[in-house]
Amino acid sequence: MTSDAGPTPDIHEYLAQLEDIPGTRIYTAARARRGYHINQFAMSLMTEDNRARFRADERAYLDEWPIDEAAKQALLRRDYNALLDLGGNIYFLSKLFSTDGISFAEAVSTMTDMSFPEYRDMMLRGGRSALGNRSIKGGY
Amino acid sequence: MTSDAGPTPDIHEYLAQLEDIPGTRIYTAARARRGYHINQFAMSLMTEDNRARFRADERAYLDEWPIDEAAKQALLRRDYNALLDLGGNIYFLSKLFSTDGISFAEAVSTMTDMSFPEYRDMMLRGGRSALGNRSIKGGY
Amino acid sequence: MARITAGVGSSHVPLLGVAVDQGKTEDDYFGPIFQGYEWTKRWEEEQKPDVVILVFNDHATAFDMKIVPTFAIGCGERYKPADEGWGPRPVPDVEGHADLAWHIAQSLILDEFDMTIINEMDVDHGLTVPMSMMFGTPDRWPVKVIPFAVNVVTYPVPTGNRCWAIGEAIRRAVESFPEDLNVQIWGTGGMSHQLQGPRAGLLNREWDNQFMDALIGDSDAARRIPHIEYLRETGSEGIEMVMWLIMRGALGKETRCLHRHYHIPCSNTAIGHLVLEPVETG
Amino acid sequence: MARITAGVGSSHVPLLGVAVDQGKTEDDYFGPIFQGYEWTKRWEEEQKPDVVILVFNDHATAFDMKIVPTFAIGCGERYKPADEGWGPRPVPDVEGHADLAWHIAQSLILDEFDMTIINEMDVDHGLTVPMSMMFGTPDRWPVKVIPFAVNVVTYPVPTGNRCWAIGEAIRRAVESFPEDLNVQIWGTGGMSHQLQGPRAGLLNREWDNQFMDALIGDSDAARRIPHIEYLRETGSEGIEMVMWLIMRGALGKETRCLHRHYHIPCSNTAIGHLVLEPVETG
Ligand SMILES: [Fe+3]
Ligand SMILES: [Fe+3]
Repeated sequence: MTSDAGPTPDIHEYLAQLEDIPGTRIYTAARARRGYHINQFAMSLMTEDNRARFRADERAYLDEWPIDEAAKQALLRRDYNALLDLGGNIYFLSKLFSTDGISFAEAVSTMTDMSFPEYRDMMLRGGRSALGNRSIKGGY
Repeated sequence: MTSDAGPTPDIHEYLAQLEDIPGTRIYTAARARRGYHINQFAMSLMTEDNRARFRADERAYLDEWPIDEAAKQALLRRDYNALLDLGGNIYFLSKLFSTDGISFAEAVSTMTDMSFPEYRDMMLRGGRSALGNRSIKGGY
Repeated sequence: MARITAGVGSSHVPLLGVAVDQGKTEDDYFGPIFQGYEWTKRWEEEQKPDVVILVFNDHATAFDMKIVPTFAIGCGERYKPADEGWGPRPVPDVEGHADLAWHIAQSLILDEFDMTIINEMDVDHGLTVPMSMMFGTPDRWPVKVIPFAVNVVTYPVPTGNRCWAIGEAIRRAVESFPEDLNVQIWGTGGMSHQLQGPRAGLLNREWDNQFMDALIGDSDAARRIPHIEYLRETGSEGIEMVMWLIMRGALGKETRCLHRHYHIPCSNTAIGHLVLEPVETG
Repeated sequence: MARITAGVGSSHVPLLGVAVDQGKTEDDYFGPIFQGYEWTKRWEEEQKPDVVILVFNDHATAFDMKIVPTFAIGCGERYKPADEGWGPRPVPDVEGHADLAWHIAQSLILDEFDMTIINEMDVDHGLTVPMSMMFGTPDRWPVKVIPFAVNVVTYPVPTGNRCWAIGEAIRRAVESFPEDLNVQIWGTGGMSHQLQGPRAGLLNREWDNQFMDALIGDSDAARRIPHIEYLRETGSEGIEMVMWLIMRGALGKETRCLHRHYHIPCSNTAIGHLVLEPVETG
């Protein structure tokens, strides 16, 4: 651990660092703003009434929200990587995969290049290594 | 101004000072807890629907809230000093006197020993002096 | 680079909003108050700020007792005037500046201020009355606004020192925003008033003016005024003046006074109004 | 006088709640995890704390994007388990300790932490899973709980240094509460995990264990670990470990380790668990 890191970087440097992690979308202001209604939609699935209405007609339910068509399609497809790019946050989106009745691990596996059984096996073997996964620029 | 006051007092001393002001109820945690539902009731009067329901039957509206009988009576009587003692806060209670259509100054005057015209005259003459009104213990 | 070019202190008494909304600003009662803002209205027309960081307190409007943030910054696109019990004021919606607001929010958190970020809220007289005093009655407000809400209702409210310090941090944050923006910061509320109890109606012309004096020049003594002094000297709601310290802190080491006005009374309250600019020091 | 007698660090993976609620805690997958908590369950039975200050994060449950507080303290009387998308967990309501919570809230604000006070909220797995791990499945929880919610979702989250500092301030606040109470503080979340994107599934046994090492003894180096290091080394959700720093900060200059356990994996996550007590230094 770099236990004596210098002073806190300024906000521009701080935000730039957050974009330097491979395969990762940190939930910054820029993403929070872009994905605002995606996330608020997902939160609405925290009551059984809303989940039932959503399950009965997903498209009609989505049409009640000011979400653009690309995001609606990504939601209908359960394309979580696309949703991350559109500003979705995984804790918000978890209300959607809980509504689908799938586990956190299975939902998460769909964002990797593995099948769920392959992903589960990787986790049982100790998970993905940080090696080579820390920095895009640094390649370490 | 005591511009070089010492360090911040501890919380016990701080709270004790707040009780040392004549004719004043500072909205501390103790009051906020006691008056919780009085204040939440008052907030509910921020929609015309609720104001109309309240005006139509004040007692029935109050009975929807977990407020004790003494506080309900004080609300029905518009006894704002009693309500302050019960943990009401003036900004919350202002929703009640706005519902009644009376001005802030008139509502405030009812807590003093003056009539509204007397209170208004005092304000035009420069308001109540701080002299003798600063400290109960100190009498200054 | 964005920069804070001026600070304004002003009371935000709801009755002033009523006077504007009912066209009474020139009558015997309100005339002397609004005349004190005439200079500032002209000055704002010349200054044409792009953004105002408007420090105010919510008066049990957007926040009820379920949640009480000490410092909350509005990062939304738009805010509607609230219904405070007699219907919303007939004033334009307030347009936010989400880019700068989020930049300030992010910078303040990195700078170890424990901000609450707000994306949706209605704004009450604490915010809309100063807008009316500075800009009159346009169809659309001529500036974007970053609402900065301070808890001054439930005790303890933030210390004077903390308010001053967050003002200093706001200045640093604004100066690190790349876009060229003319930003003002307004501290609202006060001056002396007490709206409750047998002591209601307390006013203190002398103390209020000492407080305004203390915000001009290079002294930072005002950040150390304890809460109990505001309460004893200026009434229970005089504590709102801690919000002026955020404005003062954001102006840097030294200030110059451009305009000053004081009048007693408006409803229950002493009206004070101060326009400051930062003095650039070495 | 109230005193903080111990600190507990623990992951709060939702799947552990599912295992408890479905009686799977002894199967091949979960057995090794729950065995690591057996020592702590017995120890908690002996210790009988009166109150737990439970530092956790809300996972888009009580707070949506309308309002995002950095530090929020629950001052209410009672909290219900939340419906996170599959109905509320079948666990008891959580009883608050409003007297101590308000005392801490008031003290922290005077101490210049910009708290958000919460009186009503539902609590999610971040809070209820650690309760199940330490106390099993009683009809009623054997302690009162002060929920202390930290934003670790929307960036920037509070710095490690700020987390440690608010821990220190919590300790001062607890020690100035006159009633004789045995208070524990728990830091929850982590350890390494990433729940999103192509890099999902990252775990880092070595770094996690270095982090646990760093909380034992008298070094305060961990308060200076930058956010980017958590993210690079432990996955995007590994940032939750900053909440353990609040626990550690509240234990004073030096700690002793009473129990330690680490297991990989549970669902997407590395499970770490640490029981510390303060070492009284002259
Ligand atoms: Fe005000
Ligand atoms: Fe978590």
